Amino acid sequence: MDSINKSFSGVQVLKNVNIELYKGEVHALMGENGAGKSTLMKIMAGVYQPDRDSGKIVYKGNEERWNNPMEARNKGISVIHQEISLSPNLSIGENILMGTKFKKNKLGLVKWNEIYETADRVLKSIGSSLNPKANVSTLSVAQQQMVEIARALSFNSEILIMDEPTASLTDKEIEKLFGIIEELKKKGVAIVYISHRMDEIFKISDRLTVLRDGNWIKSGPISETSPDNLVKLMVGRELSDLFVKERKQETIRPKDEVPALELQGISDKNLVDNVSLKLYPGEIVGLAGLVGAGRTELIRTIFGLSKLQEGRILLDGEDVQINNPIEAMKLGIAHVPESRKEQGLLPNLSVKENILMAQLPTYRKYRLLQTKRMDHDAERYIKELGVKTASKEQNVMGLSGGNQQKVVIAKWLSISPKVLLLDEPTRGVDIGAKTEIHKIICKLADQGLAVLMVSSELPEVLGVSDRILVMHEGKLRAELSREEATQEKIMYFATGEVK
Amino acid sequence: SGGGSESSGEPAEPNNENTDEVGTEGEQLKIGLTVPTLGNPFFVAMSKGAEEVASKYDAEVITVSAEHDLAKQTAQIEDFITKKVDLILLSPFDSAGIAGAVAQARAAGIPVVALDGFAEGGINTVVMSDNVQAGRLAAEYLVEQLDGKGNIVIIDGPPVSAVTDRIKGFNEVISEYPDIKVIANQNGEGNREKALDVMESILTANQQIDAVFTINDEEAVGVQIAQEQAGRQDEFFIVSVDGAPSAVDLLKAGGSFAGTSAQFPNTMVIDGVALALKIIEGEEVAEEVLIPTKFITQDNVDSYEGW
Amino acid sequence: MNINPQESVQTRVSFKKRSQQIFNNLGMVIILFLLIVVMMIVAPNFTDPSNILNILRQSSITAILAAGMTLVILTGGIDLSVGSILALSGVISVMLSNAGVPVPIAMLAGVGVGYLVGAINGYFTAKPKLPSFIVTLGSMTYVRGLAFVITGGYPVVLASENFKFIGSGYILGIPTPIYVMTLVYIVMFIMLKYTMFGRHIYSVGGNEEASRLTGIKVERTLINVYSISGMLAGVAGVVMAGRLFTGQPMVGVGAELDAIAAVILGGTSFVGGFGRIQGTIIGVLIVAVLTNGMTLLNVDYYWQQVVKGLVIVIAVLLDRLRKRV
Amino acid sequence: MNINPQESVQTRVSFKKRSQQIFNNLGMVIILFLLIVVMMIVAPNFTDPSNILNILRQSSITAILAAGMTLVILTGGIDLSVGSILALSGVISVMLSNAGVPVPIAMLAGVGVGYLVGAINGYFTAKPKLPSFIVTLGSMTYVRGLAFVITGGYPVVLASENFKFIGSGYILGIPTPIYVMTLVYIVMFIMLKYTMFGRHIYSVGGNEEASRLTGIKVERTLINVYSISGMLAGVAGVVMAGRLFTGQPMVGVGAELDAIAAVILGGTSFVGGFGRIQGTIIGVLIVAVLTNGMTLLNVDYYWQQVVKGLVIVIAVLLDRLRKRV
Ligand SMILES: Nc1ncnc2c1ncn2[C@@H]1O[C@H](COP(=O)(O)OP(=O)(O)OP(=O)(O)O)[C@@H](O)[C@H]1O
Ligand SMILES: Nc1ncnc2c1ncn2[C@@H]1O[C@H](COP(=O)(O)OP(=O)(O)OP(=O)(O)O)[C@@H](O)[C@H]1O
Ligand SMILES: [Mg+2]
Ligand SMILES: [Mg+2]
Repeated sequence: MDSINKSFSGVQVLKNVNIELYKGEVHALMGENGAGKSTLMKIMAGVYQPDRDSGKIVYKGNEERWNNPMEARNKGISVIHQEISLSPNLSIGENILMGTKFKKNKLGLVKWNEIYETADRVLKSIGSSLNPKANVSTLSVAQQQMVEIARALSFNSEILIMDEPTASLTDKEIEKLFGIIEELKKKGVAIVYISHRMDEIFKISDRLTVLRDGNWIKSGPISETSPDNLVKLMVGRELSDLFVKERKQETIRPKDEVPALELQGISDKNLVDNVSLKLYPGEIVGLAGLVGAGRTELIRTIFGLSKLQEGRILLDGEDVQINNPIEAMKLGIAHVPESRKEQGLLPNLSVKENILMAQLPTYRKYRLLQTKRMDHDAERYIKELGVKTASKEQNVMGLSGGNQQKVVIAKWLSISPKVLLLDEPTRGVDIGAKTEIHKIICKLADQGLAVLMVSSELPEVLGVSDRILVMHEGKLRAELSREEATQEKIMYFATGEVK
Repeated sequence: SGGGSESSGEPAEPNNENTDEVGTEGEQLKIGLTVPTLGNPFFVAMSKGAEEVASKYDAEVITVSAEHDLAKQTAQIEDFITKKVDLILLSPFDSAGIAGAVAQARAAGIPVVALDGFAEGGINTVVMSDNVQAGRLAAEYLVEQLDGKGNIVIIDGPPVSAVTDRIKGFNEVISEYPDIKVIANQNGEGNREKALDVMESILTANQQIDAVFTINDEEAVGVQIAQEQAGRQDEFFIVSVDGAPSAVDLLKAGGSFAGTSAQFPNTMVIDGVALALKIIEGEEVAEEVLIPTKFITQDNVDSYEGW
Repeated sequence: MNINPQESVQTRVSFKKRSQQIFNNLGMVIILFLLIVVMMIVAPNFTDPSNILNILRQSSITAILAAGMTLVILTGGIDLSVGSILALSGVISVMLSNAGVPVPIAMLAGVGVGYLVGAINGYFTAKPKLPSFIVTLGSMTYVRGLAFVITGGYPVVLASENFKFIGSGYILGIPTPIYVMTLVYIVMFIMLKYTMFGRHIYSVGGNEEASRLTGIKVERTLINVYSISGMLAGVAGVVMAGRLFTGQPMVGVGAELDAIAAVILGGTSFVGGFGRIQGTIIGVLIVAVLTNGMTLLNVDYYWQQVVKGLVIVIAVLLDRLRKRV
Repeated sequence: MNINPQESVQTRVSFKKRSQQIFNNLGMVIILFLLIVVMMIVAPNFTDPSNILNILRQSSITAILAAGMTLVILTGGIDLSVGSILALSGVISVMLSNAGVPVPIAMLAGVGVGYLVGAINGYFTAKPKLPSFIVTLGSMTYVRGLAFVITGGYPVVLASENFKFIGSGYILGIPTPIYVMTLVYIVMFIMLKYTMFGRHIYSVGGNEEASRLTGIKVERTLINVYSISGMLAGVAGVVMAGRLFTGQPMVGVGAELDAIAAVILGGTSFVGGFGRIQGTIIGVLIVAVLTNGMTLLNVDYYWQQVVKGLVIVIAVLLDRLRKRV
């Protein structure tokens, strides 16, 4: 692809971007949130057309143009899109084959058996045991991601685009995915790989292209660069403090210190099974585990979203009953949920209102809202957390992922919590914003906040936590101190290979 | 959908003071009555008439409303057939449209008497107001009051035969007077609400109006409200058709509402049943019984019984 | 070793909302069944074969409209224009037939008019992405206006006896409209379940963006769906004309609401993507049995309205509660 | 130094669909303006002060209903019952007033009935999460049934002159309903913009799940919204009774569609969460000016329907196209 331009409603998001793909390579496409990676890939896949008179796509030596995803696919280009793009009401099998011509019988009617058989074969080949007849709406995000991957692999493509395929996968599945990528490479498939996880990039890719602000910055072999260098290219400046936790370690606590949050043998009706833990003020505890280990479920139970079946929750040493988020908030618990888009953001409202929505009652005077005070406070939070926004009145959906996440965090800080529950706080967030969020978390802990952080990204867990807990199938399997924790150890406990 | 509109007539010069305990011996007489809408006092009055019949003959009367829906009325007749009623009284919402259902009922051996409007499909007889005459009466009064010249407004209604007949009769008379000019012709959908809105606009567009004809009394009331609010109550008078309770009140109050061609819904039912009983007993009856309307003015309203 | 240990667990938060909108059919079948049992006990002559046929014939118009409406609601839209299309199609086919056009062609023309209006609805919904509610509210208004304009407001009496057959005839003792209705439902069932187009409807309704990405022609699917809804409204209009021996400009007012109620009672969700055509016919029958039974019981007409309104809410409520347990 | 260079770009792909559903008001203001200019030129006496007051007075009922409808649609729901509530409230307040209850109390009772029906709608929509369409379709039916039951089908003639004032009176030469309408819009504007409840409506409409997690009482918000819609329908019913001098069980049929059309013309989106009350009044006025102008021009009633239907679609279309550029 050569000097591609693309604008949306007058705003140019790609400016003369070039990318070259060779057979059998894994090509990493790098850039911050909003750099234009997905847009470029959507052009390659026929979802969008480049702006008129701009650039050209040369495929196998010929200049080509495709007008819709179908045409691109027929030419051998398949995509795993960043946003999960499944139809929730259809079966897994149908989703995998959707968009292809279904096999038909003599009457022109769809042959369901063949669909399910084909889908089953594809699923098996990527090591998934999902039932192709099951409905997609019954799947977890991770499982849906696997279905997306299966769909992309369901026909023999020559170019495979993977737009953040691992955002909601944990290491175990990622390993499997990398295995598949290796096999495809051998078959000569060209793969475009987009991810915000540095370690993955250096593990699997051969070459890379960096975009910044819609501009092409650099292409070249991965071997000629280093993580620090790459970040610099992406961000356009030196970013010295990657993943470095500048906090003093406080592993030894006074015997009589009261935990901010204590769980005593709590279970819920689904998954969480007899979990006990203590969380002290000023401490960041990481909670690791595989997809579906029950971490989200545990956090939801604490926040009153999932019913407590057994056990006790203590805050500052006192027994509390939490039946819903409102009660949890009153007790000083904040919760940054797993899915920013579906559970965190109030899409049509401004940044200001997103930040202050949980705290509106305190801004009331004679039943009306005091807009001056709201403006003032919103600006304070925007500044404190370094939210990059045109103004506090900007619609929150116009922000990049990382800044959206900061807004969600700000919303919870506005209630001045004692305990902060974070569920995947940096999923899909680029490296620069991720670092800033980590800094914010650490700063808050320094100010005495107790933080419980779920993350599927091990470097993050290792980099930020004071202590690390590992869950497997609803049970707490291990507690590791910052010093003793390694990726291997965590995976060992997380996979349940322990008695 | 328009509200009231359809209507009908006056005592079929009651020939039926009588009816010695007719009905089917032994078993109670079952009568099905379907009307276009029970949202119109006219049909409510008709259903009241049916109740009178019920007590008179010790009959059971089932009253249903078609809500201005032909399909619904057809279904209702089918249900009557299933219920094995002895007689169907049908105030048709649409004379042609109901034919299929009427034919079915006749095939099942049930006499069908149409009320307030003709119906195809082989009804035994129809008892209705003479709507053409009603329109004519109103027109004649209007012409007389205007001395054969002036600007008039017509407020039309839903396109059902009762309404179109009134307009027809009205136009028949008016067309003979070239000096009477129809300066606006709008649709009030047969109800007060819409007639009021429409009249407000007509008042704005026309500086000199001498008289207004509306197809029913509800519309007339709407027109009068608009007129009074515009402060033009002395400018023109209103005539309509129906003889509804609201019209009686207005006539008694003595404003710009000048007169209405009154119909007689409950008599219509009573006559209809009487005719049907004759049919059941094998007597011949007239194909059509037209009940003339009576023009009620402020002068003679006190002698009018009302619905 | 299973890399997807959570396979057995069922729902995710994000889909909770969605699945709460699903009603499966079983609950409504039970409600219909109970209603029938009650009516058999209390309503005189309810079980007469002729009454059963009546109920079915009376349902046929709403059922045909509701079949098309099911497709539209499956895509997450709504079609308010069906009642007006019914009127216009009836009027046009009757006028053509009266003008000497052969009956089948006159009927096809009526159906074609419905198809055309539907296609226009679909075009505006799919291409400039106007909300279907407003597009079909607009066509509901202008289509009925047209029906009035071309008839001058008067009903047009149907002359042809052959034409009447479609609405009032019998084949083997069973009224023709019942055959039409049955045919429509069989075709729709097969189409939804066994054709690409049918599956695309579910896909588009479930996730429009995703469908586009997988190469489904979303616009074309939508246009076809609205066209079919319009076409079926045309079919209903022709049957209605044959049943009523007339082309009526004011027939079918409010029919769209009956059809929508049937679809929703039948378990199709407004969210789009969830529902089955079998459910719709159950929904149609619930309302039809209730209305027929109450008339047989001579329930006061006004109270019938009250009961009907309450039954709609209670039926949906019971179905929801049943699913909670 | 900017680490998020794309900040200036406004929308994200995933919200394309959503934002396409937003209509801002400006486009409709222009359309209203054009319409007024055309009418000034062609329609006799259009600019008479008395005609302007007429248009406003005629709009007031729809406008009051549409204000409540705006809130409901902002939460992503719909309220079909407002026309029936209008009838029931009118009937009840007139009957009470005729029975000797002091006028203000009779009026309050009418409004209260509306509030109650609205609260029931809200309860079923919020708690067992039934689709608002079906809940309010049900109440649309049973509420009108009740209005018929309590009046026996007869309109109830209003006796009290004081009562008539609310619908037919003048204050400083301006009809009372215009004051009522203005008051409703001012209150709604302030409520939506400057109260917590108002902001919660937007929040719940935009993302129910996220709102719940933010500690917003979603159920209570929804119940309040439907209650307000019902209450305003009650206000409209009382004004209508005062305007028509009668409590009519059959008044307001189809009024819900007029109100919905106005809301959507005014730019509030069915998706929920987008829209403004100012837009709604523009939507109401577009339809009112059009109808008034055509009546002044003595356009045939049936053609008025055709034109009105087309204008609705075209207005929304133009607005959409304008935004494309
Ligand atoms: N359909 C669209 N309409 C308007 N703007 C768009 C559209 N799609 C993308 N954009 C804008 O284009 C820019 C590039 O977006 P893109 O999704 O390609 O970024 P990305 O590099 O994939 O980011 P991320 O890492 O967050 O996935 C962003 O500023 C985005 O807001
Ligand atoms: N609200 C819910 N209703 C029903 N099932 C749920 C709900 N939330 C989570 N689950 C299920 O519980 C299981 C545990 O999921 P949970 O989200 O707690 O795991 P996790 O360790 O956080 O993994 P993930 O990375 O997927 O978030 C999952 O299989 C999920 O399907
Ligand atoms: Mg992207
Ligand atoms: Mg999780």
